[in-house]
Amino acid sequence: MPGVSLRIDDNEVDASPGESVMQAAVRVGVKVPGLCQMDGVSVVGACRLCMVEVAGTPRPRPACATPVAEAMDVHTDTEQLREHRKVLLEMLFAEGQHVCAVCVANGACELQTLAAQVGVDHANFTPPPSRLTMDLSHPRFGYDPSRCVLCTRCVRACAEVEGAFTWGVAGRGREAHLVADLGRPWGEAESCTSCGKCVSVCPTGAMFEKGTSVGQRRVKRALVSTLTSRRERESAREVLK
Amino acid sequence: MSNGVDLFDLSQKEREAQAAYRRHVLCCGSTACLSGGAQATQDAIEAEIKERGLEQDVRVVATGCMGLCSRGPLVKVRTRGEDDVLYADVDADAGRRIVDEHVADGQPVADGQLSLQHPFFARQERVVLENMGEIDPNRIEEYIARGGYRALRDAVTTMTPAGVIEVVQRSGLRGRGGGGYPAGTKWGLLAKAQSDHKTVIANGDEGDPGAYMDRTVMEDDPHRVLEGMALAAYATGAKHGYIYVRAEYPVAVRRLEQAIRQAKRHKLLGKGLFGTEFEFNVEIRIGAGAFVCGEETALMASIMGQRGTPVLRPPYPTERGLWGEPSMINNVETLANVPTILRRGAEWFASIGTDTSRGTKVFALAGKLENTGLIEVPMGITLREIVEEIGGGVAGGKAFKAAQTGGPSGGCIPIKHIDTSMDYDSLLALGSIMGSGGLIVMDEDVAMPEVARFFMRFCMDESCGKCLPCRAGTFEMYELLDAICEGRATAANLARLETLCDVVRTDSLCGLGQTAPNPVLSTLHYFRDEYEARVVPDTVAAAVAADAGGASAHERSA
Amino acid sequence: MSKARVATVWLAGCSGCHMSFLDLDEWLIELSQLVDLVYSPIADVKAFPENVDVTLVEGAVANTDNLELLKEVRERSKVVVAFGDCAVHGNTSAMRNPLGDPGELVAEAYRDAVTKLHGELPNPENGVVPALLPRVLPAHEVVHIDAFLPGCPPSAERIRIAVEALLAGESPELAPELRRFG
Amino acid sequence: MSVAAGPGAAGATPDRAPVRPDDDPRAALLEKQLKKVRYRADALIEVLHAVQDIYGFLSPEVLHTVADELELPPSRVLGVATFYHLFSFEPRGEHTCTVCTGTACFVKGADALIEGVSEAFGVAKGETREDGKLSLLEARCIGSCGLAPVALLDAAVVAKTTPEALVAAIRKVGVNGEAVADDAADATAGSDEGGAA
Repeated sequence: MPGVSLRIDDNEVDASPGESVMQAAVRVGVKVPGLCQMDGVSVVGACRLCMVEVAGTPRPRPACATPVAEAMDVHTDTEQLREHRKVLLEMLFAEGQHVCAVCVANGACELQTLAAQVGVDHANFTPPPSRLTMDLSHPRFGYDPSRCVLCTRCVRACAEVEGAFTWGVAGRGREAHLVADLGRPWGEAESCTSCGKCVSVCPTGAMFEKGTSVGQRRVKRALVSTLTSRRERESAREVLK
Repeated sequence: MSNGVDLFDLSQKEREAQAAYRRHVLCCGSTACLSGGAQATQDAIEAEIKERGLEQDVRVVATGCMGLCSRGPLVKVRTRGEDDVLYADVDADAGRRIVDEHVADGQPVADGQLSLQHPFFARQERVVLENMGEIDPNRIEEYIARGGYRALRDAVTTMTPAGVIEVVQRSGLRGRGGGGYPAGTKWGLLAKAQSDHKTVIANGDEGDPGAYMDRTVMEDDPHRVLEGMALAAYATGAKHGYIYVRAEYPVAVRRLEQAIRQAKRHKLLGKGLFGTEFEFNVEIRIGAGAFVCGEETALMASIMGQRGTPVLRPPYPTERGLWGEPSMINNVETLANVPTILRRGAEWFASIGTDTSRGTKVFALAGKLENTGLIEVPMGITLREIVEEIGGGVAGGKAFKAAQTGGPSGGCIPIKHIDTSMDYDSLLALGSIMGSGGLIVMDEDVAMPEVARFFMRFCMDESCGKCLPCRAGTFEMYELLDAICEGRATAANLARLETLCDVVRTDSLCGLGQTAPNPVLSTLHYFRDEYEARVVPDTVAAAVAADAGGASAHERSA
Repeated sequence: MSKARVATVWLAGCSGCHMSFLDLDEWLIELSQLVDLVYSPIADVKAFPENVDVTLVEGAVANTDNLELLKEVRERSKVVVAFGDCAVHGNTSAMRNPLGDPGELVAEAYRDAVTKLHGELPNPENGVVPALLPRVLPAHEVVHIDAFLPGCPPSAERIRIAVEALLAGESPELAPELRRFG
Repeated sequence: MSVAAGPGAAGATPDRAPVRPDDDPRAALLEKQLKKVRYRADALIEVLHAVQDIYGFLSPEVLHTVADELELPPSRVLGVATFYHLFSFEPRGEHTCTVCTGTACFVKGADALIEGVSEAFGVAKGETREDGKLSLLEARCIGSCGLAPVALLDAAVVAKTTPEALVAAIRKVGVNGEAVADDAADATAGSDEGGAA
């Protein structure tokens, strides 16, 4: 398949058609910030942190959901983008109760790292009422909605990779929140297979393994992307056999 | 009925039947008049006519909206060879009196008459609303008698699909849902798409709070919507259509369901229409209370029984839409223009309006005016003409302050721009939008930051919650606007509000978020002094914040 | 050159930030050549003095005493720094906010719980304990803050970089890895 | 069925609403509606409308039944049900006063209507009074902008109204003042139910 070439922050990049700008950027060492994007699950373009400027388009576009095109001229780190990312992250903090000091994911949190990178050095926390109750009903895992950033990685991993559809989003707007099955405690969700994929993909400490304390998050976020890429590779091999 | 000749017969028969009556009493049976007691009025009129034994001579019709909703119930008496006489505020007693004096004795009642030469009526130009107040929306015969379905018959039997698109393109018709995208171009995109499962969708999810144009068209002239859809389907190669209607409009749903049954019975929907291969069916889908479903991709998700959350475009619906197949979404009013355009020609339509905004626009004229109701005017009319002539000026002798168009996605037009031309581009230049047709007039008593807060509250409540800027941004903007309105915001808060406007407008995923800051930006642009007058020094704000325990979500440092 | 007048205050926090400050070890000796510590929980000074150049504020604003002191600090200091996560965003001190009315929390702890502390409620009226604010506030919600020094606690390294910059009259620029919350 | 909660599991769980018509006449109505849409998953919103019509609100038990019957994951059913504002998860009051808060009504004082009713009857916006007599709701826009401000009292439109007039109209259908003061008044004014229609 003929490739396309484009420019990302003054780097010449060769990419394959169908690749996203974000994927192409990573290959030349340009890391576009993002929270909802995750290899191995579908793209939703919802967190808007990976917005990039593409010459000739009226407004920034999400790098995760924008396919590469020939002669595209992409800028990922302009002053406006930096300023907007900072505001977006401040808003994300204001939605929850992201107290890093007492979080399983302290030191291994994508939100924490992004905030430091982008320069968010203070914030306010005002979680909506639907985010207050911690769910510790599952024997192995816990869920703290006040740390949820609604990236829906867990929803997608549960549906697309595990096929259980346990997690869903209920409510809307600021009241949008995760639910297991019909909004019952997680431990009572009949559809849950306790596979832990949701916990592994969580960018923050919203989903965690029980028995882990501050800064002790162990699960690898790459689990789901490894599974899906392995599945693709190996099933291709099966076909050849 | 299998061909056009029968259609013509039916039309002829209906006209003859109507002509047999000497007088017609047209009672407005629209939702607005009904809520003002129109049913009791009509019942009284019918009883009185029966009592006097006039049934053979006089026909009573419950029609659709006559427009001047603030003066309902409205009753029109039509007599062969005479000018129509319109009565306003007709209660049951007044209705009986109209029968006694006017219908029976030919002496129009002096009280309660409204001149049809009144600018409210005289300044209008009716295309979409041409049948309103004239026909009984429950009867397909009346629609047909006024030329209905003729455009469809002629298109299907004598024109190519490309020919139909060409006419729509040449007419200059633009989408009436708000964006103003050229309808012919959109139709062309769907026509080009390759699929046996294309769909046309009529968007009747009229979400702008303060607008009821589409509702009225669906309720009071449902066949017009069906004919417009069928024309779109023929032109684009779609076999299936959906009408997505707000659940808040149960009458519209009932009338459309009935219209679909009637059209099927008369072989105007279904297979092998007009003796050709053309086939088209329509289904109704009902919303459940979500403004965001007016957005194309959210609307399609809702039709498929899912959460109405928008998805990224491209791909556009005309490439990949409902069930993954090419689909096209047109606003109800856009589609309602089409039968008339086909019947009267692209040139006729293009002669109305301005160079870039052809045709008419229906507005729901509301707010602090003498006359409020539903109006249809040629685009290019000035706001002043609408407010002062059609609307009869601001009520109670107060001063005009601003008019809001485009609802929560739009902006306000202040007095200094009252002579602006009402067309897509002029409104955009003023920082507002045409929108779907809500036009709310505000007088001197209305505080603009409170208007902005009202719309932001709406956007916050209606945000779907999928993308961060809209979900969190509308909340934070609402909190800031509330702080401003309640006198506990600082200059830094105002600056933060402007920053948020920029971020939410630029970074949101769909139109709801991208346009949510518009009412703030627009009122800030024209009425900044009202915001600044409410801003307080840091020390005052700190004291308030401490007393309330910092109940507001805003930050105080710049 | 006269020495800079520096103060540190301790609002609603665990004193961990001050402990971290003490971790500056021998640099503290150098610092003492440059500054006069005019007010601090580790210095025996009763009232917050006038004309302070730099004040580091540890802790969130949780009660009326915190509120009064912070206002005083702002009035009497040229530069006010939010020192550590509690001052920066409320942190653990603010975790009571979603639970609502602090009166109920106090009643639960002092009167209603099985393992109650006293059996009677602390009474702010008698002036011994300050009244709790309805909501715990980060410092910037009460007064203007000139610089933020995140961390729970901020490491000695961060503190040194920040203080050095402030004494040089500059706004502290922390590298990304040094401005992480938590 | 695509979810873990298969038909076997359904029988074992006590909190499903009865689906057999002989258990509950309302179940027969629901079943009829499900048949009408041919158990198609994409008809979920119509089915939820039907459930609300039949039962008055969406209970977890009925939602479970709907999920089973349409073969949809329960999380998706709840997601849809909670997305749309017209669906209610608790029973509505005997009478419902819905104040239109569209722009035209806002400009003409919808806030005062809500406040007036709220104060006169002791019921918060969006809620049902404790005695179940009255729910006070908001509607986005009921499309009667020419008659602003308007409210719906049960199914009847109260047009160009004022707080006083609306309060009087609500009293007329048989709702008394504050819920607490109701006991005494009940004996005299309990017979006028449903008078609005």
